[in-house]
Amino acid sequence: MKVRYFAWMKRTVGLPEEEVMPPAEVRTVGDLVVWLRARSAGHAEALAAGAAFGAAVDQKTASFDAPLAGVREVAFFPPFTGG
Amino acid sequence: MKVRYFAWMKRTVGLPEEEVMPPAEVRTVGDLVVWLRARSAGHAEALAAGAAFGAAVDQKTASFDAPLAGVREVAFFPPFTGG
Amino acid sequence: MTVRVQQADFDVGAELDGLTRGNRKIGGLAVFVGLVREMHTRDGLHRERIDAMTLEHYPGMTEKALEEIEAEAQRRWPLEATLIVHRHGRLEAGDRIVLVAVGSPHREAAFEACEFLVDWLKTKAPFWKLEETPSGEKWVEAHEGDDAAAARWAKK
Amino acid sequence: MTVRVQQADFDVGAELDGLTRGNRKIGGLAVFVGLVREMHTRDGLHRERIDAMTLEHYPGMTEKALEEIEAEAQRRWPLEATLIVHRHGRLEAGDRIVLVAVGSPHREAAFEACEFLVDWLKTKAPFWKLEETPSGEKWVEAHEGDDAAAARWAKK
Repeated sequence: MKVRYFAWMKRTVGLPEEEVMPPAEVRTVGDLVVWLRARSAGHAEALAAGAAFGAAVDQKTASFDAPLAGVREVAFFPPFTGG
Repeated sequence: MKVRYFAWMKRTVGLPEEEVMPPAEVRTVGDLVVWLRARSAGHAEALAAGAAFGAAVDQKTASFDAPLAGVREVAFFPPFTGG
Repeated sequence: MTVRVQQADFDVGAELDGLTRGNRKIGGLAVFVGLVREMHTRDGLHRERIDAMTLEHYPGMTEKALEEIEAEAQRRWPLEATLIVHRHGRLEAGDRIVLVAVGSPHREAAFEACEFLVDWLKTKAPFWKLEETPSGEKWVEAHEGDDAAAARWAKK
Repeated sequence: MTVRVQQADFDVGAELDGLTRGNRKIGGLAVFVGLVREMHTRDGLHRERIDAMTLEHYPGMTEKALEEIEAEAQRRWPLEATLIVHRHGRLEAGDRIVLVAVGSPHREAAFEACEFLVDWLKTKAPFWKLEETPSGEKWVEAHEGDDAAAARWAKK
């Protein structure tokens, strides 16, 4: 599964994207957030419990209880500020 | 004093504009309407009591009680339908 | 801060470039382009296509009316740039009639002022439409919807 | 019915001509052009000028989001033509950012749909602004006014 980071989260994590293989018990976007935090200090900071960020599953905005079964791409990003 | 007519009023009167010298007792735009009616059948029809038309005095919209003293140009026209 | 009444067509891109060039305070430009649309009238059982129209105006008064409307918009909203270009004469379906453009630091002000100007143009500027149909010419009558659209700005 | 996300600038006049050409049902074209305006931030006692910014976006998701927003506008209003062109990458004060154009038989629908699209773009499209100031770069934080502007359309 591909995980992508945008804006300040990309800089804090230190990568724009990565391929990950979370274990079977990581079933939702929220589970994935918790699991990713353990990968590095940058991950832990960017994906911290108090941080304001959203997620997309296969390029559509999703909530943290969205299931990961069959998903190819998950993205994390701060609130949109564009346009 | 120049009197101008627009849109269907121009066709009904039969002229786009004319120079007139109304007598001193013609003091307001409303007085002028009544006085102009006598000039021709076309004037009488275009400026009839029941017709929906407005006026401008020196190129600014004016009501029928607007005074004519010192005025150079009076125009009569149907409601605006442009743009 | 420009008002023009002309018979010739206008170039929207060039007009907008000229309006914003050198002004770095404009964050949003709201623009309206009015076009002659193909219309049909129903006269009894007959449905007729309107192929073209002629816009008559009152030279002198028109420019004054547009400048007043523009100045009123400037008083009501914080605007950096305004432009009104209005055509007169004979126009066919698909032709441009009017361009209204408003630049402001903030998009809300730009949109509101642009709509205000367009609504007022329809009711307060001395233009009259003569429509051409296959069976002859016909002066357009005043449209109540336009008066209502203009009236909502009076409440503010 | 067109959505484009690109780094290059766009030609407003050419885009609008392409949008309306051959369609004689369009009576009004409402257009919004978003520009980078010169801004200042206040950080404690320091007032800093923002000279440029970089718009980051999420390729793939952005196009989907814009197409969804455009389809929603088409459902809500009787539209003949819609166009969204959005730039990404580094932009300087005075540069164009976004073009939204909506053509409809009626001007009210064109204005409403155009404003709807712009409000939604600001909050629902995956763009992030990185501002450049003399003392460094800074990610822009979400703006409550934009959320409020988008929220008013949800009530309909």
